[in-house]
Amino acid sequence: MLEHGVDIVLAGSIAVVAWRVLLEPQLFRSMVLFIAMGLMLSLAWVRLAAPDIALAEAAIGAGLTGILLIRAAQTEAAQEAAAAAREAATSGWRRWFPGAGRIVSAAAALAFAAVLLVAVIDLPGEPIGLTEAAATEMEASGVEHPVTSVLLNFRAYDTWLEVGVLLLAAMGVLAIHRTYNLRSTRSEEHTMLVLTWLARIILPLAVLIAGYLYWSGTHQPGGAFQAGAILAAALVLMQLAGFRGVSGLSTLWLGAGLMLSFAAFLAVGFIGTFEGEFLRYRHATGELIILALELTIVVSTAVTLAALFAGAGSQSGDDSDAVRARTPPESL
Amino acid sequence: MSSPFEWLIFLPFAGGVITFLLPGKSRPWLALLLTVGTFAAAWWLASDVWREGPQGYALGGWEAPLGINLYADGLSALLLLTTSAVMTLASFYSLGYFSREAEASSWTEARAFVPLWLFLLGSLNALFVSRDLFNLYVALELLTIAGVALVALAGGATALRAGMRYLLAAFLASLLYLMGVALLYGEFGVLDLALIAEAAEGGTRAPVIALAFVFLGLGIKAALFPFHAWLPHAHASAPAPVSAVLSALVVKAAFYVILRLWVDVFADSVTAPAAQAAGALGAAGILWGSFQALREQRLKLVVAHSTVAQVGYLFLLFPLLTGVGEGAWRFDAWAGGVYHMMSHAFAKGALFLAAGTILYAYGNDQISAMRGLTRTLPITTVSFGIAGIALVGLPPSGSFIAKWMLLTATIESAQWWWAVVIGAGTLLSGAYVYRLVSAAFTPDTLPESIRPVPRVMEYASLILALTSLGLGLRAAEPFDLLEVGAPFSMIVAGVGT
Amino acid sequence: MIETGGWLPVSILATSGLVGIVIFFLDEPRHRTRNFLNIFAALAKIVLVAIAIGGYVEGEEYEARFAFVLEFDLLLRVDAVSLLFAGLSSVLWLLTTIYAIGYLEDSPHRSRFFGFFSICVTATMGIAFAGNLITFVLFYELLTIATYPLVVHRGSEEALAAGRTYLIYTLGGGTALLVGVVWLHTIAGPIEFGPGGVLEQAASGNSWELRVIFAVLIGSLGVKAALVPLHGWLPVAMVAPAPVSALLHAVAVVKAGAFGIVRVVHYVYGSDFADSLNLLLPLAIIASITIVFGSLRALAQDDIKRRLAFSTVSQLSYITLGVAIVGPIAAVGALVHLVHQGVMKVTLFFCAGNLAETLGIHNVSELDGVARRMPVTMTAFTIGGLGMIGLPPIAGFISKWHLGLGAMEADFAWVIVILATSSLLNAAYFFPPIYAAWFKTPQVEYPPAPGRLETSWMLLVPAAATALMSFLAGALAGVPYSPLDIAELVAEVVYPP
Amino acid sequence: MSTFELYAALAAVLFAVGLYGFFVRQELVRKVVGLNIIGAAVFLLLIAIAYRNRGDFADPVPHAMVLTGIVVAVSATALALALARRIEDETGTRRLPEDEESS
Repeated sequence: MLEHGVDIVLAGSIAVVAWRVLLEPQLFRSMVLFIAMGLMLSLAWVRLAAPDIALAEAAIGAGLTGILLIRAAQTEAAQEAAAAAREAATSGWRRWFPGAGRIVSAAAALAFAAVLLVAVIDLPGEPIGLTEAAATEMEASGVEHPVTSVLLNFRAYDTWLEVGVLLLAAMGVLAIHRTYNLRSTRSEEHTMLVLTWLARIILPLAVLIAGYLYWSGTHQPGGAFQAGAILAAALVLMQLAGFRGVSGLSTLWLGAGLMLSFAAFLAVGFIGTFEGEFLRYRHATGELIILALELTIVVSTAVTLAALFAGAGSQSGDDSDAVRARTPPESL
Repeated sequence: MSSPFEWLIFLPFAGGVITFLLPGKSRPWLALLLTVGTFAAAWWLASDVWREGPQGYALGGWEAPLGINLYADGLSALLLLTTSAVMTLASFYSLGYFSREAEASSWTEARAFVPLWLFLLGSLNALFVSRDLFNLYVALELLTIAGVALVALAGGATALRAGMRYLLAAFLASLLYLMGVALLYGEFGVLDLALIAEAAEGGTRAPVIALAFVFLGLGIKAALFPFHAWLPHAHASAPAPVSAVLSALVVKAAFYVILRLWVDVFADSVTAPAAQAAGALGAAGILWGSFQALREQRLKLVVAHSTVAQVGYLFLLFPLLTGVGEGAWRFDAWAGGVYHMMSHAFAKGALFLAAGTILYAYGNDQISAMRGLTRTLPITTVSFGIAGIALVGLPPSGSFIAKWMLLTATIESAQWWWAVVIGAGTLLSGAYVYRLVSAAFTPDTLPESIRPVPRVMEYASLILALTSLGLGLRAAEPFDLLEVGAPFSMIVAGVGT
Repeated sequence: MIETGGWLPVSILATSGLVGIVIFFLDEPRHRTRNFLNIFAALAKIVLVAIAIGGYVEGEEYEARFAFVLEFDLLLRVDAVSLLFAGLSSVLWLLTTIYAIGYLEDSPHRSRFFGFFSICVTATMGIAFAGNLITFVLFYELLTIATYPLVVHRGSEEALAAGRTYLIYTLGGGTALLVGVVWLHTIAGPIEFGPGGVLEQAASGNSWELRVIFAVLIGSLGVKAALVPLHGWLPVAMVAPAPVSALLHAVAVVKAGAFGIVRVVHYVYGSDFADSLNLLLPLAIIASITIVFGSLRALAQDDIKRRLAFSTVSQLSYITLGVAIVGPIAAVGALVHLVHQGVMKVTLFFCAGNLAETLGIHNVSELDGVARRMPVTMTAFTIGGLGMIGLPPIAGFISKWHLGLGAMEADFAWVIVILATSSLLNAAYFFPPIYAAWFKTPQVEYPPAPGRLETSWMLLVPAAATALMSFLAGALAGVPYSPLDIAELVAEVVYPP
Repeated sequence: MSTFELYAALAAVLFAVGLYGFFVRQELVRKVVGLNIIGAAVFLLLIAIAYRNRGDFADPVPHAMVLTGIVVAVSATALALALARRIEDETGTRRLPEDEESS
């Protein structure tokens, strides 16, 4: 029963923190709370026998997303007041019914929650899923960790497309900034000595941890995305400490880093078609191929996430004004 | 690589990788080549479907439920053909549209455009052949991110804001969809559509609620009224070929998933009131979109609002499919709805490309600035006119046949109110198309300077428009193809269990 | 597919259709090529129609059938009534083309004009040879679309307004027609035209539904046939150039409506069956009201073309009236008037155009003494006008005579009153201009003729030719292959003795 | 109440919180945070379902789905923030004007 109590406390705190994230008037603090929520969720994942997710959440969900948000929040503070003033003077029906928007939104959100609760209660309580199927086939997948076998063999196609999403986001960020590399992104001016020092220590450590996570992914919790995220965090830290990081990469190298994993899946898929189906790799070569693919995922994820971080916080590219002048004028 | 499925996925994605990494002016030509190749692959798949019935493919050799399976019936084949045809012509168009920008070391739209473009094609292909709930989610997500990036490519505050709205709406929609998928997995324990179709019988509340989440998410992505607010500016402020493809294909992709789930998988779970509700939202979309199109002053916004209206027609399909009380589903409604999707894809593609040409030449796209168009850009005017005909649903366009089928279904299932909606929609679309055409016929206070338009742009939109017309002249084969795999059972011999 | 004999209707359509498309892409200054193509195609069409008439009388069958969609075919078939209409249109197309070449000399956009003109004629031929309802609808709508650019050809505010009115009416009518046709199909399946009607066997059970459908069909066809109160677009559309008026009033548009009514009553419902549903008397009454109303309005117009336009409203309903009266003689009257009205009205519009183009005369009040300056034109005008009144031996007399006889035969004595009233009114609005032109003294000095002829030969010859035809069609009505002869052939088929 | 039900219920609550935040907050960054909370809710439900299905190990398929979902979410978040950043560069604010919505 005590075990259950832990869960109740954890769930309650997560709900409360989530609510605080919303309520917190100051954006920066709200983001810190968001990270805290992510870490608590990691605990929940552990409680729910999902250590892989816990690692991923800590590294990506709470870690990198949090850093992204905090960085976005830094520049917000000054504008907050002005924007709030504008919001107060909203136009249209909102002026006549100042609280209406909130009430309607709250009602909608509660309705959704109620409906979801009904659905959840209605769900069968007994196991219905693919646990058995995965257990039976795992041997043929080439790895001994079920999540990895799903991610990189049974449903490798999804993972490939997921890598594609990450890649597209990076391409999108580059397109938004009208640049092909991140060299023009703003370098950090207020670097603290302690940060530089920290970066020097953390980078090798991160490489070590990432390497361990990567290697262990075939037979125990851990894996390529988590490893990549750890590396990315280190790269971001370097960036914050004033090192060039991914911003130092040339167009070609950055592109190669972003594309590596996606292209590797493509190549493996292509080779697979000679044996049978796209992305077919079974038994004998399975583990080797999975390890190779995971290595590319580590590299690409690290580069991409770091690039996304640099892009999301950066000023636009140098030549953006010149480009804008050449685009057709708009009439709005 | 002995299966068309492989080529459909491989070609565009490989092209995306190559064009992103390699420098050089050949990039747009490579994109064109690959879209043509994709069309060939789609043709291959369609002919397989035509001859042998629905096709299946187990990725990595893993059968469902553990693996991800692909599936193509007549519906998928037709949409794949439409997709690659529209994208091929839009690629032609983009050769001219982006040609002015010197390919130097500085950033150019053209260079960023091509890889994103091919990724978009790949994700559309992936989506239309998917038979897996979660794989559909990933494909939809690829599609969204590529779409947003392409919208933002245009630069400028309007496009960026439009891209932002698009992203926020689509992000929320994806999460709603995923929530539905989670509930469905909780209920059925599988992700493969065919297996879910076997298991689904209606009954408990959880699948119904799950479906509500799924359809809500997809409805947002398909710009179903009242979730359409993100669409007009996103589609109007993107670069022309992007606008064309977003309106012609990307919105349809979300609708396709709804259709697939509604008809193929959960036919027993969806109820008549739900169908009527979907139809009502569609009808509201038709009216609202048309009225907005009548009010807008900018050409591309008119065309974009018209997409909201035309999407509405698609949702009329659901009440018509089964009729009020009867259980048997109606092929005419089904075929009419799908044919409308196709015809509209070509027509709307043509319209957006033509609008892009006008914007390119005149420097703005105010309707009032379109005067004298018949003289300055005669071919574009013709494409405009033909695409307009298809949009209104006049013969001999494909939309006419679609409307014919939908009307037949309306009357035979005794749901006259939908006939009223279709009629009103026709007249309203006639009205906003008229606005544009009459502006083009107004003579000749020409602007001082008109930027010369590459011929390839004009002809690309013309061919698209003519295709929408050609669909109206011969519908027998597409309809035969549509019958393959319908009425619906997604279970293919040899694939799935 | 196409039988050996099926090529004939297809090539009759193709002569104008292909030429139309080619003309679109001709550069504006290539007048000779364009004129040659136009006239060559028109001559070819006349020859082909003549072959068809000859063959049909000999008992040949010409039928082209294409699979269209599902159980529907596109069907082109030669029968007696289609030959009547096609013969009229092809001959008038030639003359109108010659006239238009003269009339539009030195005006811009001639490629566009003649392109759409040819498409219009193609659509008209399609309407004539349509062998089933869906084919009919297809070409009927195509006609609407192709006429619009001609109506707004001048691009003036007035022309655009007229175009808008035209579209509102015809698109509304087209939508209603579509609904009616689809509805009918849901009851009776695909409907091929058959003399004497096909519905009695196919769908006699649902008499109320059939009545409503009849009302919808006649109401929508009545837009183009200018039945009161749906005639509003016709007088407005007279702002178009004279050749377009000729096209609207004589060659194509209004005829398409009237022809459609003939098809629906005689070839779909069958007049006996329609009568048994009590549908014909209301139709006769509406036609009668239109006849009188049109004439009354015509009286009040000073603008010549407006007067002619209201005259068309009135005269067209003779056709409808003849259709609504059961019996072979009235049918002959209706069908022969389809031709006669066309020939006479086109004469009048040619003359009005000549007056406007040569002397700038637009109003009846300016006609004083104009016959001295333009004797040939006014002779033609006089023949046309007298024919409209119904004076023997001009064509109009033949029509009215048969209508009167038919009414007597069917015990519709009140129709005689209508005919008499109408003839008086016709006289009242045609005599004053004729009188003024011949017998009054000119108010102003007319500019002298440019050459030996009173105006360009291209304007004069068509007017003279059609006037002559109006005369001959009446005087030689008994000759084989005359319009009367063919109309009697039709009546024999429709009312088998 | 089983552990599965507890966390599934928490998912419902988080979903509502995130949705409310998405609706009422006008700053783009906060809207994105709202979406991320909704995402967490979805992931929670999936993991809870995986937990319900556990045999020798928890159901790996939802785990893989959540991993994918997390990566997708961070991608979309980064793209949104980059867009927000550029919108700020162009217009000086990180909010979207309301009047465009209706048109």
